[in-house]
Amino acid sequence: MEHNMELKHKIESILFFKGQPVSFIELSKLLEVSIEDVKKSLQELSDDHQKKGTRITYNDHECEYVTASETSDILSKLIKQEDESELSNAALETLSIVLYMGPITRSMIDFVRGVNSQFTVRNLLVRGLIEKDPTSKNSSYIASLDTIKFLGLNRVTDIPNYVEVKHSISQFIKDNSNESEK
Amino acid sequence: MEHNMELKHKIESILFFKGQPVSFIELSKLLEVSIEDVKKSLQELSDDHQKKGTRITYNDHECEYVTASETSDILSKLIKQEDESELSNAALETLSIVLYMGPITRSMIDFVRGVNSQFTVRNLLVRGLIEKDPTSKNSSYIASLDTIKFLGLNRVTDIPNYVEVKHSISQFIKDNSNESEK
Amino acid sequence: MTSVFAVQTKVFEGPLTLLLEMIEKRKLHINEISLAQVTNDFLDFVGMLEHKDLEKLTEFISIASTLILIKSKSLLPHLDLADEEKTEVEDLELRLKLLQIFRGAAKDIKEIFGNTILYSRLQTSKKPCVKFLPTDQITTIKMKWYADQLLQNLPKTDKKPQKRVSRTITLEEMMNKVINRVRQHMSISFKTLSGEHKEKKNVIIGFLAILELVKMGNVDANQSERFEDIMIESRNPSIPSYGT
Repeated sequence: MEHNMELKHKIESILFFKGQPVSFIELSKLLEVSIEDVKKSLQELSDDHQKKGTRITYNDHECEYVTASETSDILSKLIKQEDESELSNAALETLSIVLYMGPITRSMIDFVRGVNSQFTVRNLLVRGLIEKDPTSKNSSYIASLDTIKFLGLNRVTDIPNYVEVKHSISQFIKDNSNESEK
Repeated sequence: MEHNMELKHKIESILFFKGQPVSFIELSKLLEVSIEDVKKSLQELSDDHQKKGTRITYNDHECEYVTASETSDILSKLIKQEDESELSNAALETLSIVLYMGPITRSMIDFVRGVNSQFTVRNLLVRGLIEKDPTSKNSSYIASLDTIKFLGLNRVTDIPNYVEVKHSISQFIKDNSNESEK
Repeated sequence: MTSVFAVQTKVFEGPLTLLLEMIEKRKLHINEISLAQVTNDFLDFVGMLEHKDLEKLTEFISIASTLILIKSKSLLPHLDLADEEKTEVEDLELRLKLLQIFRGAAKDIKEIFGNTILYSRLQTSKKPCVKFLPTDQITTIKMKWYADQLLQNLPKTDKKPQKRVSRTITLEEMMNKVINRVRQHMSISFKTLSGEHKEKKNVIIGFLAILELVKMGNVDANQSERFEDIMIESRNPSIPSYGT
């Protein structure tokens, strides 16, 4: 299947996926083609995107997939709305779990909530309400200092019923970890 | 400037920017157009992307900008994906019931399978393969966009034998409509 | 009997799956005839089920009782099923056919699942965490409320199965009852035995239990003429026979 795809579309896919600048060298290694071929394909790709909502930009050594400048108005509107929007129940529930259970991994949050929390966690991260715990090896989340201050607490353990809630949820995790294997 | 952009390209830009599923309602509000217009543009956009390195995938209520299935080999090299455990037969069976019959309630799933599906359903929810249908009042489940992405399809109707299976099921559902009220 | 052991080694999701596999193993279509054919195998399996998991057992017994209806009808052509019983039989066929379709669909899905994934963007345009954007929804009271809600809604796994086990008598219980009655009276008429039950289903279970016992050589059943009462006698050598 892969072989039917033109080189430029493979590059398009990689740039889209990475979402950050990628060097010509990296592309050439990954796709096992010459840097010249990469450059040629990028030129074509960039032309293809002339009137689209997204663009391919590049300089002399790297390239990136970005939104078209013509759409910046609508995107600023989107950002403003997102920043000012109320938090969903899912977001508040997840924040509560991170407060009581943090540091806690994404998969444990999912397990306790019984639904996938990928986007909810991402949203909380973007808003600075939670953050990656710098001390845990497997990426775990904790409430940000700003959140704890905002709640008027000195430390997270001062939240009402901290010990009881933490205990009950931990117990649930312990009792059910076999079920999750099914 | 923005006004020169076609609606579909604005949608393209927003979907790119978000990098996660976006509901038709959100797009319609943000762009101040009808949901019908959103759907029409998405259809066009999806067709435009037929031979590209990226695709537009969607179900009945949301859409996402993703990479093309033909490039999955290259991209899988780029991520050290946690080897997600394979789906059990029970999970596959339940997922296919939700795919073809969704929105469907838990009790109807139980009825079709002849067993209590509480944990299987919860597992599928945790993995993000099914989700609560945002439009139904009694909590019903539908297949998520993630399922469609894992199947490498643009939309659910691209499943092999989809039409035949859907047809045979609809014959039974008609006779069985009383049961679903239970 | 080997077929039963073959299926027993597998973990069965439920009675429908078991029944469907029994039918598929014999390469039969789903209909009353095939269901009557696999009834004995199914009952054998249910007989071996542990009583620990009451919920599971109930699921099996409710299907078993429908099968017994079907089997009885195939043995007693004169038996008229009530409307409700007819629906029960039709429902079972329907559910089996639906499940068969979905098991096929699940295989199709398994073939392609995860082979060529459509990936989301690894990184969105929005970089996390340069700003702090709280709302006034974030209060300690609210956070505790959400935690309490969560705890309340966690699925309970350790709950003891309620006393909602089907009131239908299990086959095994019925067999024991027949054996005991035969032991006591040495010879008992089917009418006497079934007269204790009002529900037709229980009469049928009784009847099938007798057939089972006859098959196993524990009792003799005699019917002098069609539609006459059936006489049941113990054949167990351990029971002293004062017989005629």
